Amino acid sequence: MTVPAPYHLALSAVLFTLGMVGVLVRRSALVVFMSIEVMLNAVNLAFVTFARLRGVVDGQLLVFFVLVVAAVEVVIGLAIIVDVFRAMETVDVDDVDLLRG
Amino acid sequence: MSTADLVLVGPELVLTIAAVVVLLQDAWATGGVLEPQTPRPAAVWGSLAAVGLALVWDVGGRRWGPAFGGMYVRDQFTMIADLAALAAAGLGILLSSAYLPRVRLPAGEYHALLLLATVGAMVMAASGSLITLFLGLEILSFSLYVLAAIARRSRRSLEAGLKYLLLGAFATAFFAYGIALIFGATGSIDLREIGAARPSRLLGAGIALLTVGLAFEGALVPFHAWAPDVYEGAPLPVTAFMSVVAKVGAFAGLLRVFPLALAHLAGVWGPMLAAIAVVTMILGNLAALFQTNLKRLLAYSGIAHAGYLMIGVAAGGPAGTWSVLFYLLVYVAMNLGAFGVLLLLARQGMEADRVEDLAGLSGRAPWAAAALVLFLVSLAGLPLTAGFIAKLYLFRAALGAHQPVPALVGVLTSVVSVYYYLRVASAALSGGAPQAVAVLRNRLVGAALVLATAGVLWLGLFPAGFTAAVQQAARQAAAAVR
Amino acid sequence: MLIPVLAVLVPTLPLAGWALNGLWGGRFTRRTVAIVACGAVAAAFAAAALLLWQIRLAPPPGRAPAGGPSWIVDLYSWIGAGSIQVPLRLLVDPLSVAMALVVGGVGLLIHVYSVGYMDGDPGCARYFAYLNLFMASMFWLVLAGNLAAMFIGWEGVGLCSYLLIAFWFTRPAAAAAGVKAFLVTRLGDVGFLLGIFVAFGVFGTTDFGVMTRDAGARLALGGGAATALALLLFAGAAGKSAQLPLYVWLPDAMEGPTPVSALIHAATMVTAGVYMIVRLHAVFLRAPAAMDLIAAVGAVTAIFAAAAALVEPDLKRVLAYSTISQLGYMFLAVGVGAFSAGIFHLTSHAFFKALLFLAAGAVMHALGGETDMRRMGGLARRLPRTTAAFAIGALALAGIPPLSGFFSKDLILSEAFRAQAWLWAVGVAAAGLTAVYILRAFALTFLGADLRGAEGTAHDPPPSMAAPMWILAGLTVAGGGLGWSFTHPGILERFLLTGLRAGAGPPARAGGAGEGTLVAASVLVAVAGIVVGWLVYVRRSLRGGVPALAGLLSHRFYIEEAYAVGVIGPVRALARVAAVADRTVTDAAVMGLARALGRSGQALRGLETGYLRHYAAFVLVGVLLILAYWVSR
Amino acid sequence: MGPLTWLIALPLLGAAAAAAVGRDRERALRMVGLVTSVLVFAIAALVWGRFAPGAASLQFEEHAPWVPGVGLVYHLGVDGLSVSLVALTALLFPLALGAAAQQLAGRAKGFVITALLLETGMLGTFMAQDLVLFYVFWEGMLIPMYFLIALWGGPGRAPAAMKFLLYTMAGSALMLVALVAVAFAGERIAGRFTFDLPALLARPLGLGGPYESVLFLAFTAAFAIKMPVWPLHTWLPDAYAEAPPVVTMLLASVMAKAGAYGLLRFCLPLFPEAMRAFGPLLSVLAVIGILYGGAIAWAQGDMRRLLAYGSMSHMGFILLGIFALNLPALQGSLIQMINHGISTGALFLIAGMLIARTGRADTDGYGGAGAGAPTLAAAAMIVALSSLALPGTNGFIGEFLILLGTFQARPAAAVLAAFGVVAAAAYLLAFIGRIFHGPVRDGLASMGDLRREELAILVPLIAVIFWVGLYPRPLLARSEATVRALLANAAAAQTAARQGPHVAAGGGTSP
Repeated sequence: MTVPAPYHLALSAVLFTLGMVGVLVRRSALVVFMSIEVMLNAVNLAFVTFARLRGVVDGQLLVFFVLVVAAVEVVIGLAIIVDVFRAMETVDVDDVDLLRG
Repeated sequence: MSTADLVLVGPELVLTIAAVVVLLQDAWATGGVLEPQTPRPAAVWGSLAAVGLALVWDVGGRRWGPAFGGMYVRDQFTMIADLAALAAAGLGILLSSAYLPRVRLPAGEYHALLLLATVGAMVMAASGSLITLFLGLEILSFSLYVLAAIARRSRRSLEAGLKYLLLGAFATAFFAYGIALIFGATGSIDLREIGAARPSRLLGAGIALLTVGLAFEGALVPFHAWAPDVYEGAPLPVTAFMSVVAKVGAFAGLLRVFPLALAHLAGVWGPMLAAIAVVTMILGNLAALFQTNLKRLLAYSGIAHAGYLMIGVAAGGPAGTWSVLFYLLVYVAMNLGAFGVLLLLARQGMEADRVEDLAGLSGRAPWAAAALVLFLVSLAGLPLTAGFIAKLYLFRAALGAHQPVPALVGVLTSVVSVYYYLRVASAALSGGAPQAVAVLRNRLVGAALVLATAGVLWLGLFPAGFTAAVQQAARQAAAAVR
Repeated sequence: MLIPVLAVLVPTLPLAGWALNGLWGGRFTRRTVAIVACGAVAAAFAAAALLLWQIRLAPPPGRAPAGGPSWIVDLYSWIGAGSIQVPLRLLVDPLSVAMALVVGGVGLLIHVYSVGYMDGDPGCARYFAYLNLFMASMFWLVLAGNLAAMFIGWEGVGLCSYLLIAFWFTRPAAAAAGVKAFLVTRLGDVGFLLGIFVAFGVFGTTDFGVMTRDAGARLALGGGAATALALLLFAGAAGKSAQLPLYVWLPDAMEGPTPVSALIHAATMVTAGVYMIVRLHAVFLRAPAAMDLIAAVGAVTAIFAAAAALVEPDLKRVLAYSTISQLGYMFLAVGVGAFSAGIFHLTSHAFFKALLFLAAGAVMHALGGETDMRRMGGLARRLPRTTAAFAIGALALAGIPPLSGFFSKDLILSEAFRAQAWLWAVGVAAAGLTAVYILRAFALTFLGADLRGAEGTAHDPPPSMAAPMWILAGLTVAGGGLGWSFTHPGILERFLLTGLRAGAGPPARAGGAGEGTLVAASVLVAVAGIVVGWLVYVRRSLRGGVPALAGLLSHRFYIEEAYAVGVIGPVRALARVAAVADRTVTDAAVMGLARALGRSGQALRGLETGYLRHYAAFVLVGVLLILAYWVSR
Repeated sequence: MGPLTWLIALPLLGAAAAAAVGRDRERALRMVGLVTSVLVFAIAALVWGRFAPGAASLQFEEHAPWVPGVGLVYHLGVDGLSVSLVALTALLFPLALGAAAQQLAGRAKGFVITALLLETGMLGTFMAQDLVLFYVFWEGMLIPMYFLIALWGGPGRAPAAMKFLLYTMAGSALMLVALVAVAFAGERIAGRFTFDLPALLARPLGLGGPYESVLFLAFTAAFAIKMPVWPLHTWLPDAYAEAPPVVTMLLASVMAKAGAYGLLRFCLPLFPEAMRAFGPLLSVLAVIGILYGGAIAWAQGDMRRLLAYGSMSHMGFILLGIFALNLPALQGSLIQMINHGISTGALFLIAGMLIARTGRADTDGYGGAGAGAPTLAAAAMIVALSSLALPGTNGFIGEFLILLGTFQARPAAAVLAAFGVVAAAAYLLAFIGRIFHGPVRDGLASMGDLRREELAILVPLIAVIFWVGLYPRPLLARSEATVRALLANAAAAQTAARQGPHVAAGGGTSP
């Protein structure tokens, strides 16, 4: 049984929105980071769905790019977060507010 | 992939290879010490050589055409944008040569990332499809994330890196979603095909989200909030380089998308981008008025300049396109020049980034002070400098596109900007020099300043040649997508 | 042809004297300064005399402005802009030559007098430089061939008046009086300037010849243009000649050295207004209403100033009010169309008033600068010759025959009677007052007890000062001959020619009998005045009077106070208010805008909280806005 | 390279030469400044002397493409409007540099360089015939001026300099947009996008209506602030009072003229209709400025502020003359620009000499200075007389023609403005009186009279005062043909605009 495309898209939108909300409400840098990953995966879902809808493979191809990008992001992101933790002994984004104005 | 394709992406290729080589050589030479105290001439000269080679390849090569099935486009537009990006890289390398060993930043990583960021901006400028744009954007921003946080022992630097990373990634997600929606609406990610597609609501939504990612990188309001914090927190040479290279990439991308690919929708995006330009100019200039930290001041100034650049994008058409291209190179020269003078100063071994640190500079280093004044005057858009000509082109484009409002706001906010630029300039020209601040002598930094000065003066007094080049580039690029 | 050369020499010789003494006077000896200054004026006077000889001799080339013979000397084109052309042009005709002679003659005498008077003053060179500059300006004024060129001299004499009143500039009163004189006359000069503009509008030029020739054609009799032109020019004349209500500067002008008062503020400059009206009589005759006003102003000024002189305690200021009063007579004369009578009185007044001033100067010289008559008295014994000179001048002023003042004043009164009886009545009353106040001055100064007692070493002035006085006394005595006649035009009038009456019709002379009655009446009044004065001030047998009137008089009808309250006060207050408002309103509006921008900048900085989540929220807001925009299109 | 390019280039070369001289060699630096400016004056005098008076068109033209792609032209030229202003500017700079050598001790290097840059800007402003080139010089002179005030000024220099800069720039900012709009209008008419003024004027722009008014106001705002016109003048007292007197002299003598010049050079030919329509309004502002400035000057206690407001009052006459739009008034305004430059400049120089002697600028601190310094007092007197328009001095020629022309066009305005002449006498004699007259203050008796080098600065100005006052023909003749042509073209354009259909004014309106 195939789920109709609009449902996939709706799911993608919901996932994206969830990630978005996560970025806004969570305090831990790690969780914020994960929320962004959720958003990127929502993008992937959208790509795949549209590729199916359009019958073009480009969409699936794009997913790989996004995946790679997400992976790189994780690598860099975690490294920075670790450094931040080492320097400030916290990963709470609300505590990282030396710079302002 | 053919040899022809490789020849066309040659400049990017050179830089990428150089980045890897520099990284490895440095690691090998230092034995992995992350905080070296000695200069690393190999990294510096290697990177410079790579930039030079890329420049020669780019400008001297004069090979145009699409590569990789149209995903990559090398044309005169690319060449001009590359010129700006490479200028940013070259000046950035020269300017940082004194700073890096002084505050013990890892030279290999620094130079490798700097070269990669340049590649990112160049790829964005050369994108024939949204995926190339996406890739370029990510290459650019990842490098910058790391560069911002490269001073690992500085909490400010780390904070800058973290904020930049999280917000950047957040914006990237929108950008990617935008690509997905456009793909959904048109079935293609090729910019030419998107341009030919029938407008739809879905396409509109996709374009809207696409705008977000680019506007974030360009620090346009309301996606600008990262910029002041990151600029302030990042090490000074990084800030300097970042402030220009991100703009080159972002605005090259914006030009590729809006005036070039989506020319027929100008009636829709024109007013929107104009509105962004207006609020960006206003916010950037007003918030900069009372800044006492020079990096932060220049950050807001950078936001303001993003607003000016956006005037050209919003105006669209060849005139808008070429005036933005012109402005980008000018901006590279004058902004890096201003930062370069700051890099000559050190307060107790640290960055001298307060306005009062500049006091009495004219007495200690008259040429540097004069150069600083020139750059600030140019940033303020006052005549006899390139900044004026560049702004004139932008305002002319706006009026030509029947958009008087951005032009008016542009000139009026330029007047506001004079306040903070010349406040800094008079600080440098008067008063007694503070004891704690030392003025460094460095040949490479000096060379960078001379180059930037020459650029600002040359483009201000004799802009005809470069103007013709950017006009030609804009016409060619516009014709190619039509 | 000598006339152009002479005409140019007349003003340029004193100008050269000014340049010499002004630039190098500091290095000259006192003697050289005096020789240069007096020599320049003497030469100019000689040139003017030669000019007289020449124009009697030479055949007239034209009959331009005054209907009489005239010579035009064009120097060069001064101001030119399209149709507006102002040549620097001299006009030599009997009127200008007569004036030049009066100016040069009295000027020369006073220069000579000054040598003695200013002996010992460290600013001697400056004094003579100013005096020569004045002579040059005054000569230029009377010789100028058009209104605009005349304005150079007109303002030039005003400048010199300012400079000489404020000659002792470290004295605050002198400095203030100089400024006052300049400003008040300049107020009148605004009228003069506007008059020039109207003249350009009407005639396309201000050339006297053209204006006189075309007045009938271009100006409707009693028309608006004619009246405006006449009134505007009269405003200038009233300022320069100290007529109501612009007289206020002249009494204060007595702060200057006394020879200056004699030359500028009695004999020459203050009569420039009269001269100008006579010069342009053809224009004024086209505006009967303005003429009536001029005559009325003259008459009222004559009696008003005479009354003011009655209670003035300062000798020089008495003479100043007297001058104002006598100038009033001259305006009365020109106002009723008796132009040559005006010039006649101008001339005789120049003689006797200069004489009075020089005599007063001799008194001051003797008393170390004292001018307050309440501290004088009995000087007749110690300064017998000065007393005699003053007495001659006083009698002339009072209008006692056969002195010159009698003839000229009488001519004016008889002309006034013919025009309007009330003008005559006022004039006669003023003549009576004149006799009273000048007797009062004479009595307080020269008669009575010697208030200075034994301290006085006062003596008559040295010859260099005495000689000019005697020459002037002689002129005062003989000057009546210039215009004396019952039935014929006098010498002066014949010289000036009937052209002065061009447009007014032939001179209508009254019959001998009526004329005789009038003369008798005015002589009677003068004698009565002297008698009353004698009784009041010498015999002190008449006392009392009206205190309220005395108060009113001693405050000159509160005109100065009215100026202070009505003009100077408000202007000063307005200027202060404007100065404050410029900062607190006009500037504050601009600075307020700047501050508002600054505040909004600070507010925008407040958005940059440092919290990542806020930044993300901005991004989200931006996303929603842009999405909403695109989706709604 | 023609003489006009040399006029621009020489100060730049001089500045470069000064930059190469060591900072502590003050004498050498001053010599560089003086020699350069004297050479510039020699060239300017040559241009002035060889200028053919009868011709209306530009002379000594230099024409070269600058940025062909956007219609920018390097086009220099002088005509009747500008030739005398160029000479005036070139005359004042050697005097200013000479006075600066006596009044500003130390930091000569920066001063000489900045002043020479300023000279380039000022001379260029009067010679540029391309809208953008004009704007380049117009704004270009602001920056050196800003630094001259901000670095060499009095205690309140920083805010005063910034206020001056921002105020004047705010005005010119709108002009920048407007001049681009004008170029677009020209493109619609002629089919070619250019900023070259003569090319734009080759045929009527056909603006008309509200669009012309808007553009006119944008240009006029810039010029009015620079002059300054009431009520846009409030930068002036601060800037004039805080700047060193030598710089104030340049501000008042040259920079203020640039505003008036701009009205004649650009507004009159480009927007003749609006010039006429806004004439009454601007004449009212001019009259207010004359009387208001005069009144405030009278009430000032600081001599520089007194002269500043007085200068503003005098600029009101020039504005009045410009908007009378007839030959005598325009000629008067042009010659008055020169006169005002000479007289006000000399007044500020004298103020500077006084301040250099006593260190005080409030007039109450003076009194009786004429006793100790008779030559200075005499010089001040002559200059003041020229400023209060005494006939025989230069000031009279200008104000006479202005008032005469205005009287023909707007009698009421002329009558009111004529009282400004009295106001001028009031505050100038107050200035003279408070400083040179009255009881001699302590210390002022030994103040010291004019030195030889100070005399050398004042004598040329005084010579000009009398020369122009007595024989203004050379000046008037040089401008008459140009002014005549300007008025004729404006009238022709106006009739054309009235008769022909209005060309749609598109550029500058939102889609």
